[in-house]
Amino acid sequence: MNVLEQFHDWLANYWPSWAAYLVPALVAFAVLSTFILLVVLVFIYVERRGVGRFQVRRGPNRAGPFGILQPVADAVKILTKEDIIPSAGDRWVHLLAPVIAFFPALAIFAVIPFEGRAIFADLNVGILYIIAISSLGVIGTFMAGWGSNNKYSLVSAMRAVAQMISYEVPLVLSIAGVLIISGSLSMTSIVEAQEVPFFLLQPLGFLIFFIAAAAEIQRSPFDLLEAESEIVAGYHIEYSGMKFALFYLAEYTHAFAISAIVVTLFLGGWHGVLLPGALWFMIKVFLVFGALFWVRSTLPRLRVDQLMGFAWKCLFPLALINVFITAIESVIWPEFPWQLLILNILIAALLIVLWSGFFRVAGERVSFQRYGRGIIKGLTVTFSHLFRRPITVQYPEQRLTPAPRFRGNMLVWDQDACIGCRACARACPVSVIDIETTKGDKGQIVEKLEVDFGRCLFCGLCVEACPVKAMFMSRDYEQASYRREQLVVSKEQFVAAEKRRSAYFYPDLEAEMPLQTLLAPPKEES
Amino acid sequence: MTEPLSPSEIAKQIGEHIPDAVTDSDENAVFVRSEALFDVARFLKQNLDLDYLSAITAVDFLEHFEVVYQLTSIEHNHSVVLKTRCGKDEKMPSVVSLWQGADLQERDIFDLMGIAFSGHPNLKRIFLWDGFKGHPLRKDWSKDGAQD
Amino acid sequence: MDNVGITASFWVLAVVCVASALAVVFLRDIFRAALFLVLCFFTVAGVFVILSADFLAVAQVLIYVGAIAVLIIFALMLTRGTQQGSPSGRFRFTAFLVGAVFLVTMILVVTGTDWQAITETPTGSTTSALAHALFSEEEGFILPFEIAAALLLAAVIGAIVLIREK
Amino acid sequence: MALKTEPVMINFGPQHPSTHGVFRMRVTFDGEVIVELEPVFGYLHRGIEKLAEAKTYTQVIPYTDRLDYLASMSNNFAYVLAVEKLAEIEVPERAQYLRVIMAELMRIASHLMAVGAFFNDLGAFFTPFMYMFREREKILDLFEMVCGQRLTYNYMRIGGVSHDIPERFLPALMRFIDEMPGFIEEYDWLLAENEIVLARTKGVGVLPADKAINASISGPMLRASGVKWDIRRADPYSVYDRFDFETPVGLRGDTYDRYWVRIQEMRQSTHIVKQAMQQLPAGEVRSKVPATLRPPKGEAYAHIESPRGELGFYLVSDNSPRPYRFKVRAPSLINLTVLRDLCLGWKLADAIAILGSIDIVLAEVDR
Repeated sequence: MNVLEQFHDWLANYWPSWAAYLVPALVAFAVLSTFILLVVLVFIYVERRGVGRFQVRRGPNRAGPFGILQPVADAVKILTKEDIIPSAGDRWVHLLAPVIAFFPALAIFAVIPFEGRAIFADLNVGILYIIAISSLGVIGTFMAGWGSNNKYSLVSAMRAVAQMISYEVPLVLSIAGVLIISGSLSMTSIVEAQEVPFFLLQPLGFLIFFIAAAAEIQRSPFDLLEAESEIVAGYHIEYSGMKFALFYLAEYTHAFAISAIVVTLFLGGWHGVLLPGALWFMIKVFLVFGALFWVRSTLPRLRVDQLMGFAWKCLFPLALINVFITAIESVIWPEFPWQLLILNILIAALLIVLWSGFFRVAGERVSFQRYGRGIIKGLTVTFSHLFRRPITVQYPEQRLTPAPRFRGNMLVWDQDACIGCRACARACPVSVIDIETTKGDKGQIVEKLEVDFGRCLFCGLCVEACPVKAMFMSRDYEQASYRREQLVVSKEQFVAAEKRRSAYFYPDLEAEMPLQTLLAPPKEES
Repeated sequence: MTEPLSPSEIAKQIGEHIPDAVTDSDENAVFVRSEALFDVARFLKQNLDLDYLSAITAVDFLEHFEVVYQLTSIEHNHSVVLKTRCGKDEKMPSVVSLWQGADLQERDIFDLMGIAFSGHPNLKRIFLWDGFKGHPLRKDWSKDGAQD
Repeated sequence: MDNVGITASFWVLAVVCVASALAVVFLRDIFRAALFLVLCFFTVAGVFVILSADFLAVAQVLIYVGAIAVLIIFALMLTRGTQQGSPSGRFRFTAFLVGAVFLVTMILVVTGTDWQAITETPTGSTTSALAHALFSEEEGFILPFEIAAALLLAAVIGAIVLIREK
Repeated sequence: MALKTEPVMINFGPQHPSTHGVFRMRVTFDGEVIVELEPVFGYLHRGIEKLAEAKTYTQVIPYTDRLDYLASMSNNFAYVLAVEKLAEIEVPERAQYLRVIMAELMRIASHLMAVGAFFNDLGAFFTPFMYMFREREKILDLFEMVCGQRLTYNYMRIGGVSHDIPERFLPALMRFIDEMPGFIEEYDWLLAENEIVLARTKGVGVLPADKAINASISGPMLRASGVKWDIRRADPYSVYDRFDFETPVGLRGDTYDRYWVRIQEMRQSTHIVKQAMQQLPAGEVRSKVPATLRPPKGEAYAHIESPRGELGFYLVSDNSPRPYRFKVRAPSLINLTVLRDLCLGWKLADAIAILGSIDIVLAEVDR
């Protein structure tokens, strides 16, 4: 009896029965979807920060403390974007696609038990329901790919279908083992059956499920649908604004859903010591999600034929064998004692070794004979970067000192030293120095000096050409203007400007200048 | 060190096989007639193992073009520079069938210098667009009227 | 659940189902037609839910929507001129004839059968009942099931062998 | 049984995340298999060869920065070598060594960029790219210290280099050279044995040695095909004959070998820089060259091993202060000769990987 049913029973005392059904359902739906969207926002934030750390960056840290408002800022940005509908596309298909992609992801949560009684609907066919619903999302992807009238999105849609159909098979088969042990399709009873988390009793099933699930939600290395380097953004290439936001949300809602399913099926759901069950559940969900983006930030993408080959030639037979072994075990030891986990882990290891030994992904060229050792090596490298200091510079709060010789954004002109010889103008390769002189008492007097810094190359040849040390590079590096004309600097501005000379071509000036910030300073200094 | 083969020596060798091909030779290069270029190039490739075409350059000398072929042998590490003169409206034989590496270089020259290569499989403008008038690397080209 | 809710849902589902089925037949744009087919399958699943046949409903979605409809759409993507539909009307008469014969047969069957309507509402899960009906040792269909399973497995393995890289 | 399918033409670029600039490939697919590919150039054509004819010999140096902007130092180097050959100018020893140090650092920086971008093309989520950018940043710091810029260095001058190095340069360089092999090791851990990388790159886009030579391929791409041809060894310029280094060659000439050769070349470059630092003599860095250089009538071709291949400059002088003809032998462009042949029959994703492994810089391709 879950919370929802209690609410209904209580309401039924006062209200007509249809209302007593409808109202709690609506309330629960509202609460659940709000919660899910909040978690999804947190997911987006966590992933961006996490991937940032894997890549020695800081990740978003500007909006709000530690950047936690970044998803909100993103949302605001996305929602104010222009809504574009491709004129040659199929308008209605195009418009409906994001909705159809998003709702199945949301609907999965109806049967996810966050805690013993916190479940929207404890269906008897819970896991089947999940499989059925999650296969609907592909129709949205598909409609998007088709309705956008774009070749990239069409390629993506084709890939989507192929991928979904292929990975659904090992996905379902890998669950079968769990179902044999727990003897139920209901999510709550599956969790309750897990005195030992099933990933220990079903190590092979867990691995297959995890991989196939990553493929189902198009996570790297299976993100062929939106492969940026190949088909740019794939099926959602033509989407903007709210419609794009829905796809984006659908992606992360799916990720959340899949993490929750992994936790429910294999990691013991809400079971845990000390902390409340729901909290345990969420902790586990975040760990699974963390693993997903850890893999994402490490691995490159498979090719489409390798992807299909992997599903059909590797995951599928292994999943079949797993079902077979589990069935035999259930006949011999109907109670499934925990000691079985040793046997099962051994069997899993043996099968993986055997399979990678004679199974080849790319014909005879590459064999997976290393049992994924290279992938694990890669994962350790990215993991070790979690603990390194990010190298991002927090401009503008943190400013680097440029080198003393830095060729900055302006020239520094010394009017007193200048003899008006025009050597700088002659040396300039792009002729941006405009100088006019008249004859004075001692040499030439500069009447006009104009430099167009919009065209300047900052090559420093004018400084080198100056015979009297009247021209220097500047050390500033910020220059921006809304109008090109403002980048033309006149004689008066040169005279008035702050003289921040660079030591370029005059190394004797270097001594008094601050040291350049180096990412890797010489050993004696550090 | 890549050893530049003596142009006069090469000129003599070419002369023995393909008479009248060589017009001149100086300390750097062998000059050949443009009509005989292809035969000379094939001869050099086959007999001196000049299997690597480093670069093709065209220079506009106002009254004629000079096309320069830098040939190298990877096996023996020696090189020969072949020069040809061709008139303003003359066509050059393409060497793509000997060295595939000439493909884009000859298109480059065709586009910017306006020397046509007969026998090139895909001779069309490479950098500039199809309607562009003139060939900018020619000395008599001016940007007025270049836009269509 | 009370009858008002069920009846209302039934009528909504039924109307949508028939309408989408008609759309499948009459739409020229076969991609949209395929999408309406999905909708049609889906409403049928809804009807199963109303009848408390939860397993059947889920199976309907899983197999018809998740697999068959997706395969149909996939096939459509490989076809030319999807938006115009098939312009050829060579089989128009034959199609009409086959359709008419089928319709008449269906009507005869439906009206001619003596339907035994179940009066009481089924309670509890249908899953175990179904399992029992299928796999129980006395009156189940274990042998046919096993044969089907073996056949499918053989088909899969055969397919893999066929596409194996040399 | 062959299905009758309709080929689809897709334009990759000029704006596309993995065409490395404004390059365009007109690709015809049959399903996901490439049946025709036509490269389209020219979106970044600035006519530098023509522009240079109106500049003095010194003024051209900043323009060479803008050819292969990921290897500006190498461009400077090749150009000044050509001018020095033309005008017969002697270069002081110290400047020669500085040039070599800069060119080799540039090679490391450029290869880091090439490999990082290549893995992005393979679909890695920017991680290798970021790691390699980190090391590249250190090299750019060093360049900034020497010449005041991080991208367009304009460091080399006819007859030497513009500046001597500052005091802090050698210790900072020392630290970098000490650390770099460790980082390369880390890249290998991350990538070299990754099964997905192997599956995606091994045997893909094989370029046989004879074809590579015939198509004038140069640089790491040629060496990946198993041809031991490195201009630093075959035709040593500057002081390269004084260093001890190896020329890594690939076995099969596939995409993986091209990646592997670049990684090995980074190792060799650190060796060269180390030796150059030890041998670095004291003295002048710039010989006396007249302000307005008028080389004698004639022509000169100088080529170097740039990170992308044989970078050559062909200069013709008519004894005026400006080059009569300025021609760039652009390795990026010529390496693209075989792009079509490499990609045909492979899938869409492979074409992207092959293009990434060729490592082009559009500013040099289009000039």
